[in-house]
Amino acid sequence: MSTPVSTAGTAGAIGGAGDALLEVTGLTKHFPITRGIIFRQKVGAVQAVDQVDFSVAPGQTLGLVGESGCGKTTTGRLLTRLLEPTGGRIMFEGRDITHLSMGKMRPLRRDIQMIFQDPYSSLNPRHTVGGIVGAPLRLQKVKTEKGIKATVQELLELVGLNPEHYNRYPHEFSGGQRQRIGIARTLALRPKLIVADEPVSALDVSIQAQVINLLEDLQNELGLTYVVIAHDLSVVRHISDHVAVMYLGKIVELAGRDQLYAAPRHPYTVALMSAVPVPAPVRVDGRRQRRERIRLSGDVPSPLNPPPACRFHTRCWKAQEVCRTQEPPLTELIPGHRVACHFPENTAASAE
Amino acid sequence: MPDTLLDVADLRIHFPTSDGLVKAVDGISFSLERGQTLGIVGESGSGKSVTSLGIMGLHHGTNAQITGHIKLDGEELVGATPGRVRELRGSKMAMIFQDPLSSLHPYYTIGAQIAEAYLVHNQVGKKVAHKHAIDLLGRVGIPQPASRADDYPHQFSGGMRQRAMIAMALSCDPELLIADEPTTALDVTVQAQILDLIWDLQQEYHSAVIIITHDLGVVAELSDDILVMYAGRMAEYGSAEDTFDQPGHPYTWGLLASMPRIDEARLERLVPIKGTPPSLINVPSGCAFHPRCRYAGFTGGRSQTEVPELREVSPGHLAACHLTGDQRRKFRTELVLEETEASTARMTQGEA
Amino acid sequence: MAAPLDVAPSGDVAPEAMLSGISAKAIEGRSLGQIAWLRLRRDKVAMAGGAVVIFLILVAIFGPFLVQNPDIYHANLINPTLSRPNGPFGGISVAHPFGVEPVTGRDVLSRIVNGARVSLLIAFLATALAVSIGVVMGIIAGYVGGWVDGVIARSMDVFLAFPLLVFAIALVGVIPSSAFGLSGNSLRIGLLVFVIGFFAWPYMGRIIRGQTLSLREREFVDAARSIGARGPYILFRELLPNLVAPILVYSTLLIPTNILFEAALSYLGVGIIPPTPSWGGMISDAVNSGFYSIDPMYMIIPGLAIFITVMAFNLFGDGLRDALDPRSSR
Amino acid sequence: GGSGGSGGSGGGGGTATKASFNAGVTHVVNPSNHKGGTLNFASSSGIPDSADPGNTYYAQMWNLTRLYAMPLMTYASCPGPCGLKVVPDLATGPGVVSNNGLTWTYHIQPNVHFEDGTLVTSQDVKYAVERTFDRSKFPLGPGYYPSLLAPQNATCAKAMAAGKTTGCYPGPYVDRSKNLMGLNAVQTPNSTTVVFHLAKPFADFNYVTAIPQSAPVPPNKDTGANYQLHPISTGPYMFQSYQINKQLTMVPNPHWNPATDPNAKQLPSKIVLTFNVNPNDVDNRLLAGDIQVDLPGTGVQAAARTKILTSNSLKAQSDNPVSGFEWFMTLNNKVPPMNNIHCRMAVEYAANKTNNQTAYGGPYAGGTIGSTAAPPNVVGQKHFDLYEATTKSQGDLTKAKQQLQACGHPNGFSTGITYRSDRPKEVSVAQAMQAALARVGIKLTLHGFPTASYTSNFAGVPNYVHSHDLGITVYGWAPDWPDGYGEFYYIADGAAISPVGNTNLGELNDPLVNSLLGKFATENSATVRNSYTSQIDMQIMKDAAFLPIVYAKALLYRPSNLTNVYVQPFYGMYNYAVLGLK
Amino acid sequence: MTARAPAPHPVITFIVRRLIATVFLLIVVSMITFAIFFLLPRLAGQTTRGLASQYIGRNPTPAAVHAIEQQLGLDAPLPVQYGRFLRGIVLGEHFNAGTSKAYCPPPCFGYSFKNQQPVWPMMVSGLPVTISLAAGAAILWLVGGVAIGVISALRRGTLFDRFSMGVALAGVSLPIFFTGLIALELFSYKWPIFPNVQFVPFTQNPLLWARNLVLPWIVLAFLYAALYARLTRAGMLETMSEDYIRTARAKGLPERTVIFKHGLRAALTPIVTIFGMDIGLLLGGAILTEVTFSLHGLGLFTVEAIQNQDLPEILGVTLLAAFFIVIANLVVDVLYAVVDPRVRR
Ligand SMILES: Nc1ncnc2c1ncn2[C@@H]1O[C@H](COP(=O)(O)OP(=O)(O)OP(=O)(O)O)[C@@H](O)[C@H]1O
Ligand SMILES: Nc1ncnc2c1ncn2[C@@H]1O[C@H](COP(=O)(O)OP(=O)(O)OP(=O)(O)O)[C@@H](O)[C@H]1O
Ligand SMILES: [Mg+2]
Ligand SMILES: [Mg+2]
Repeated sequence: MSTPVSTAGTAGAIGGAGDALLEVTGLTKHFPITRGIIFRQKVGAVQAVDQVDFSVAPGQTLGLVGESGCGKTTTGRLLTRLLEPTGGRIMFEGRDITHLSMGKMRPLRRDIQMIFQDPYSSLNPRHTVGGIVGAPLRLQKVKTEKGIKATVQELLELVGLNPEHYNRYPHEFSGGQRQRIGIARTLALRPKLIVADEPVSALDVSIQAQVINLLEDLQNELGLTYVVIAHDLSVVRHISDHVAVMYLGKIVELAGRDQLYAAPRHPYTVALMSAVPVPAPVRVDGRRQRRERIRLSGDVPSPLNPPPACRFHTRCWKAQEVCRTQEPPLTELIPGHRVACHFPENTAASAE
Repeated sequence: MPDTLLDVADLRIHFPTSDGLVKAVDGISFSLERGQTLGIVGESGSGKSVTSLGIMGLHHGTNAQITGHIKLDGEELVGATPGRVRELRGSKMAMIFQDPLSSLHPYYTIGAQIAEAYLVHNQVGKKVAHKHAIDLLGRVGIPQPASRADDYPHQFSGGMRQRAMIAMALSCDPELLIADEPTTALDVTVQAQILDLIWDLQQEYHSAVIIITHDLGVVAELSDDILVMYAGRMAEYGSAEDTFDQPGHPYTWGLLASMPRIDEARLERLVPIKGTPPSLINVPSGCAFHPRCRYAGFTGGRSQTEVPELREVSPGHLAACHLTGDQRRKFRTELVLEETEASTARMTQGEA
Repeated sequence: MAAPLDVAPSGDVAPEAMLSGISAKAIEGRSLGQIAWLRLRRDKVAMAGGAVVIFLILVAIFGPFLVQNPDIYHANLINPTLSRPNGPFGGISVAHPFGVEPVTGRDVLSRIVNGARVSLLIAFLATALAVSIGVVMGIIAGYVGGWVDGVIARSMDVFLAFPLLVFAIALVGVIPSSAFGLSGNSLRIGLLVFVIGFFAWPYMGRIIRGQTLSLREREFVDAARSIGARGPYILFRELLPNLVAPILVYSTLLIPTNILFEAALSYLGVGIIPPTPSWGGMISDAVNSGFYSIDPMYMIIPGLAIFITVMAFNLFGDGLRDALDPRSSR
Repeated sequence: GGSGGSGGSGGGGGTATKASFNAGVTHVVNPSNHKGGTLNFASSSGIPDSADPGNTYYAQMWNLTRLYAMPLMTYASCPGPCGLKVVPDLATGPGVVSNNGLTWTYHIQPNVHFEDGTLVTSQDVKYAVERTFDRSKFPLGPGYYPSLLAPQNATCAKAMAAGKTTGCYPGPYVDRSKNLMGLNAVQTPNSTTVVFHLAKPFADFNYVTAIPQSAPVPPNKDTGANYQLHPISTGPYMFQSYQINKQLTMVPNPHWNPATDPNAKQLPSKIVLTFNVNPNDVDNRLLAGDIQVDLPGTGVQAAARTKILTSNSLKAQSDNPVSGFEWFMTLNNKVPPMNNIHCRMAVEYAANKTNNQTAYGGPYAGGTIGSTAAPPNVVGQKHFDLYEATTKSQGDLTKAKQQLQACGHPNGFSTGITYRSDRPKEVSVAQAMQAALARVGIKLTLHGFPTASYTSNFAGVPNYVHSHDLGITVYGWAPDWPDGYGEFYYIADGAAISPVGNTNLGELNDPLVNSLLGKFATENSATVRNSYTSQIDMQIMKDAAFLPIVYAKALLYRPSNLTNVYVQPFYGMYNYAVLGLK
Repeated sequence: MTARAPAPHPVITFIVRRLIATVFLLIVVSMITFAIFFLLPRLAGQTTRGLASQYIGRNPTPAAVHAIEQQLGLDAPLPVQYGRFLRGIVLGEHFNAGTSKAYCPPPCFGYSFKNQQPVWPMMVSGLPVTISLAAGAAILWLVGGVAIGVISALRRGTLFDRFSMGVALAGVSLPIFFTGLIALELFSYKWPIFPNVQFVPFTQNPLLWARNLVLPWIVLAFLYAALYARLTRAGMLETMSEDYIRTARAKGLPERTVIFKHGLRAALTPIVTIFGMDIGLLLGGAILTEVTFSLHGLGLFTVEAIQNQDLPEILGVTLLAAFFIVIANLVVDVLYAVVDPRVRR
């Protein structure tokens, strides 16, 4: 892959309006927490997503990784406007869709689609496969040349399902097949952008690869743009062109895939990568050995009151006073590699 | 074998149901020494949990039909009185479960639940048991164990709950510890913490550990030996190095090939195993894997008709496959080549 | 090989099908409803209950055409001084297989058959009313949430706080024999249906609200929204079909409750206007006239009718629940 | 049969007899003066209105109040026709009439004491009468005094003529002047004399003073609406405790003097009344001897009836008197097509009187099939049968059809029948009528109403009746006193028709009936008055305004340990004032 | 994430909030009740005159009707009447009893139209009966139902299970007045094992109290025990398949401990909720039972009130019942928060 990612500057400037299909600046979502005896008042907010910037060029895949609760799904749902952003801006094809009403958003839904994590809950068990995959066509009143049924059967074929399964119900399918049905539904409207929220994490290992390959093939065939959300760093590496690492509602590092995996800069990214178990036993003298890794202590803090300044400082082995007082901006250390850290790692490597 | 703690021979666990006999475990043999770790891997439904519950004697009261031998420290558990097995449970063998939230009783404090395990097997007072529980919580790395012991499970984070489960399992210094997917519900960083903890504790107590997972990375980190299960049967059994370096069963190959890996060069394309796992009621005839095996055609039809025996593919390394040694070497080499030189060429559906 | 777009062979088995133990061939092309029906069919007790229910419905619809006029007096079958039927067991005979009523000598069988019509009519209508209000309110509360949910949930609390029976007898008592453009039994039936249905809906509402709340979290709702579905589409096309199972189950369980309720109201003297028979009314007559202890059949026959009906509905409802709720099949 | 018509041996105390069926109708059973024991009453309801003698209108209560209240006059304590006579009670003799029938003077016994020992004076009697003027406090009792006594002043006189009460005496609680004694129509020249000044002559005034309302009330002990919880006794017993609708316990009144009250006895050492007992339970306890009297005196339920009538020994311990009630239906004179006499007569003929009787419980528990508007224990009643009620008791369909023809509805018509839905017998008779009239094509729709609002909101509201086409009304009546006026005024006089709470339910307004009733007030000759009674009765039946059902009878059971048991004919039940225990 | 409750006393805030909500709820309930009994009949054509004349004896004169109208305050506009009613409950009210003004202390539910006695004391005097009835039956059905439920769950599919579930279903399917009358007929009259079902205050004679109430208790409990047996059975079957039961077994706990300490403990929690609701709603059952057995409790009081169309009594008893229901729900919620540590709001 050669196209460099067009990362948005802090001010939201991008190379050119035509460059990015999707451009996100300062995207923020706070869920209010209310309490009260008679009248509920707001006592705080879950800062699920806080000041997130990124952009995705057409035909590219952006991977979004991070631990549970860091705001990945929320970001995805903001992008598809299933949630109303608290702040920031979402530009799609140069158009501001941040606060579009449901009605205005409706035609745009053809272009922005979402694949959901759980293949069991994302398909309505009471509808047939044909009904599910054809629903977008009916709802958007898309005129199809051959009629809805034929179109749907084509889609089924496209995702590798038997078109004769048109009248079957989701419960008759395995997890991988269901995920394919979900993908077929997503494709029905020929979207430009697909946000995939953990598309494979509910699947068995042996099935994961089938779905990943399918997504890749579809991208090549249909020129799709993906935002893929995952917590599995290896999957993200496999599928993405660019990767954004999130921690507690913020992007801490954003870079091209190879750059990031070769030389992660943010201590959190480093720790995250070293925590991934590798299917290759380490043996010394025939005795198994522990793999060397950076151990992070403790859990992710609550997004209800995240640590001030650098949100990672509570678990960071390099943390110093400045980390507790000053929030590190997401700066472009080297071209195409942005990090939000006062003391980034691997700086020597990048200097090569 | 000098210090064999657990010896399982030809274990079969069948469930008669109205739809037929579910052969959840169908002829499993392995042995485990003190201080050693056995990893059991396999897809969902391959019988991993049923095996572990069988060893723990937790099928008592269900309609499970258990045959074969389970010898713990020389004592036969199959057919032993429920009372005897109960005595051993918790004291000599203990178990950690996948989902720590649902595995902890929601209405009792963590401390009380740990103390309870200690109380039943030791003639001590409540106070002593409670102190012991606090000790254990400290040992598994819970900060401020004395106050956290009075918390309820829902007040713990996922990682802490799993630590509490481990503390509970360790309360009577068991000689055998079975961990059934101990980290599946956890984030990578927390998973790393827990794996470290299990490692450390094993060093400390010199106990035997069975770790069950479908994540090959996890077994690679911890195990001395690995048992690969498929459809209730053993597919492969050998030391960790052998299994990862020279896997002897096409199913293991498939698993390895279908995983995107972070420690190796990124593949352009993953190689999935086709199809879905089989039903345990209608296990495919012959080799249960044959419908999904790309090499089934090379066995002269035996794989459809004949259940493959476990054979040594190298000393101490067993695999249940009809392929000859030569075939196996040849196909394996081809596969590795295919993987590494994975073409970027478009794959079309016709190729299937 | 290594086909990414590998199609599972048609004989392939879905994992859930494995879990629920239904073989691949059996489920081919079957909806959840059909599967539930398969399960239900295996439940002999529930099927027996269902058969009785159907029989009762048939009796209620066609029975009155087959039996004699329930209002005809047979004074000749009554002992003039004691007013009780001649002969043992409430005057059971070939002509009157269930005997005759004391005082009037009316045929008990034909009154039971006609009573089935009234009792079932009220129970069904009241259930329909409760279910429709409950479903609409529950689904709206659960899906819309926010203050709408607050208002609906609070009003459910208010309704649940009413002592229903007290209320029903008092209310039926204060409404005259003709009001709101209705009179006689149509008014009375309307009133009973209204009172029972209108005050029972929150039970349904709560269940539906809870179910909707959990369904709302299911991703298919988001999926529908992400393809541009509007509120009504989601409510009625996405959520409602998934609520069919609880609605069906709780309706079948609400019907017997309502049958008993009607009986209780009749027992307390605010039921159907005579001479139209209803089961509760027949028991009430037996008790209030004091004849039940000298002519036990007078009370036992309608009592048994209620018992069998309620039991049948309950058995059928339980079976339906087991069949529709996959969790219970484990 | 067995109406208390004639043939009674007469005489004061009656004669003792062996226990046999109906022995208590004509004789005192188990006469005894044995003291002690607890006398248990039970009732399937509560006290129907009030225990306050000034606020009650029920026969059972008039009977019961004699245990703790002495009105000026009362009915003689004796079985048979003798019991229909009014005799002095607190008074020393019947009222003395003067001033052309406008002034009635009573002298009271000088040595009667309240339960607290204070002497009863004429002022206490006057006060009791004054209380009855406060209809908001005492709405349940009869309203004879306010309507019969001379108006308080000219304003009141004018107002009364217009059916209002402005300027009239408002009762002692509002008019607190003059030592609480503000009613000028009653005078107490001395402590033993009460003088009543009437607005018009009223020959039946002795009957009015026989209502418990004339029983003395000490003004300083009056607690208004709460007086019912403990009326100050002048009778042989006084209240010990009373929980409304639950239980009333009475104990002997130490200041009662048997010499001043020959109509009552003080035998049991305690009297307990339990209310709201399941009706069948009442009977079971009665038969088991756990209780001795069923307070309402309307007879046992079907189950016990069967037991009693099928066992000779039990039957010997029971009585089957006429209760004084008549159950009937009124046929409305105003609701078309029933305003046509032929239509009414068609109903008379078409009704199945046997089924109606069965609906009420048959010949024993229900009563004898009636053919006249007045029951036989009204003095002067004579038997006649205009509509073949007793001769063709199944109904005469041919004649009914002829009448329908005459009425202009040869194929029948439709109308409504009202009844009290909480009274099974009325529900039953309405259905019997529906079935019977259907035989000639008359379609009857059933309209049941709760007793509580029957006359106040429905059957007794002519407007309602007219607008809902309610042609037939099921009702029952017992006279306030046993003569034609007491029987007929409220149910048959055109003047008694009122817009709410109407009791002349058929809206009969026959000039002949009205004028005969008017003559009662001034006619002092008993024979003449008795002839009026039968004339009115005949005229009502000629008008086909009433469809008699039964002369009510009650099957009463008297446990063997009960002494001095006999049926007091005016109340139609055992005389509660004289009962004792073995 | 740890989900520790940030508020200091979540249970207390919760209770306060629920109490306030309860008061609101009761006001709304009283308003609706008032509207239904005072307004609805008027809409259906009843006049105040008609209403007033219900409370007069046989032959009301217009003057008497008017007097009653005034006395009962029926002539005032409905909102005024309602305000008076509310004020009476909170502050009490002075009533004209005749000779003097009677003070009806709060909670004053007004004076009975029928017998001019304050409603509240009459209701209170019925309480011991209804409470005795409810308490005895509740204990009976709770203990019996839960025990049968547990055994059935543990012996799932056995004869005992089938039989007891069959009986349970019968219990739910039989009208209470039917079973009550049959029980009375058989055990009180035919074979007088429990003769004289009659209320004797507990303080007076505990033995007689219990003996006399056995029959009503059993009849009332039969209806509910059935329900509870079924609920317990379902609950036990569900909890016994929970993961934490497996954990308990894995610890080597004796089966008894597993069943009772771990299984039943969790299975009982939802039963507590339903129990609370049922206790609150028991007036319904009490009406039928009390009518059947002639017990002078609130249930019979209610029926009397309705028969007499005594509006203050009806209003009072409706509100009292609503109060019980609401309070029972409140108690249940609080109990739930105490019993189940996960519930914190
Ligand atoms: N509707 C909501 N109301 C309140 N808080 C919410 C809501 N949705 C999400 N959150 C909170 O926002 C934070 C981010 O949630 P999100 O689902 O985006 O995380 P995630 O990265 O997708 O995690 P996971 O890997 O577990 O799916 C979490 O702390 C979550 O509890
Ligand atoms: N009590 C039982 N009755 C019938 N079948 C059972 C029973 N318990 C387990 N099975 C079946 O045995 C098979 C193996 O289940 P098991 O739980 O061992 O799988 P697993 O390998 O642990 O899978 P996972 O990775 O999903 O935990 C499954 O098909 C399951 O349905
Ligand atoms: Mg997520
Ligand atoms: Mg498992």
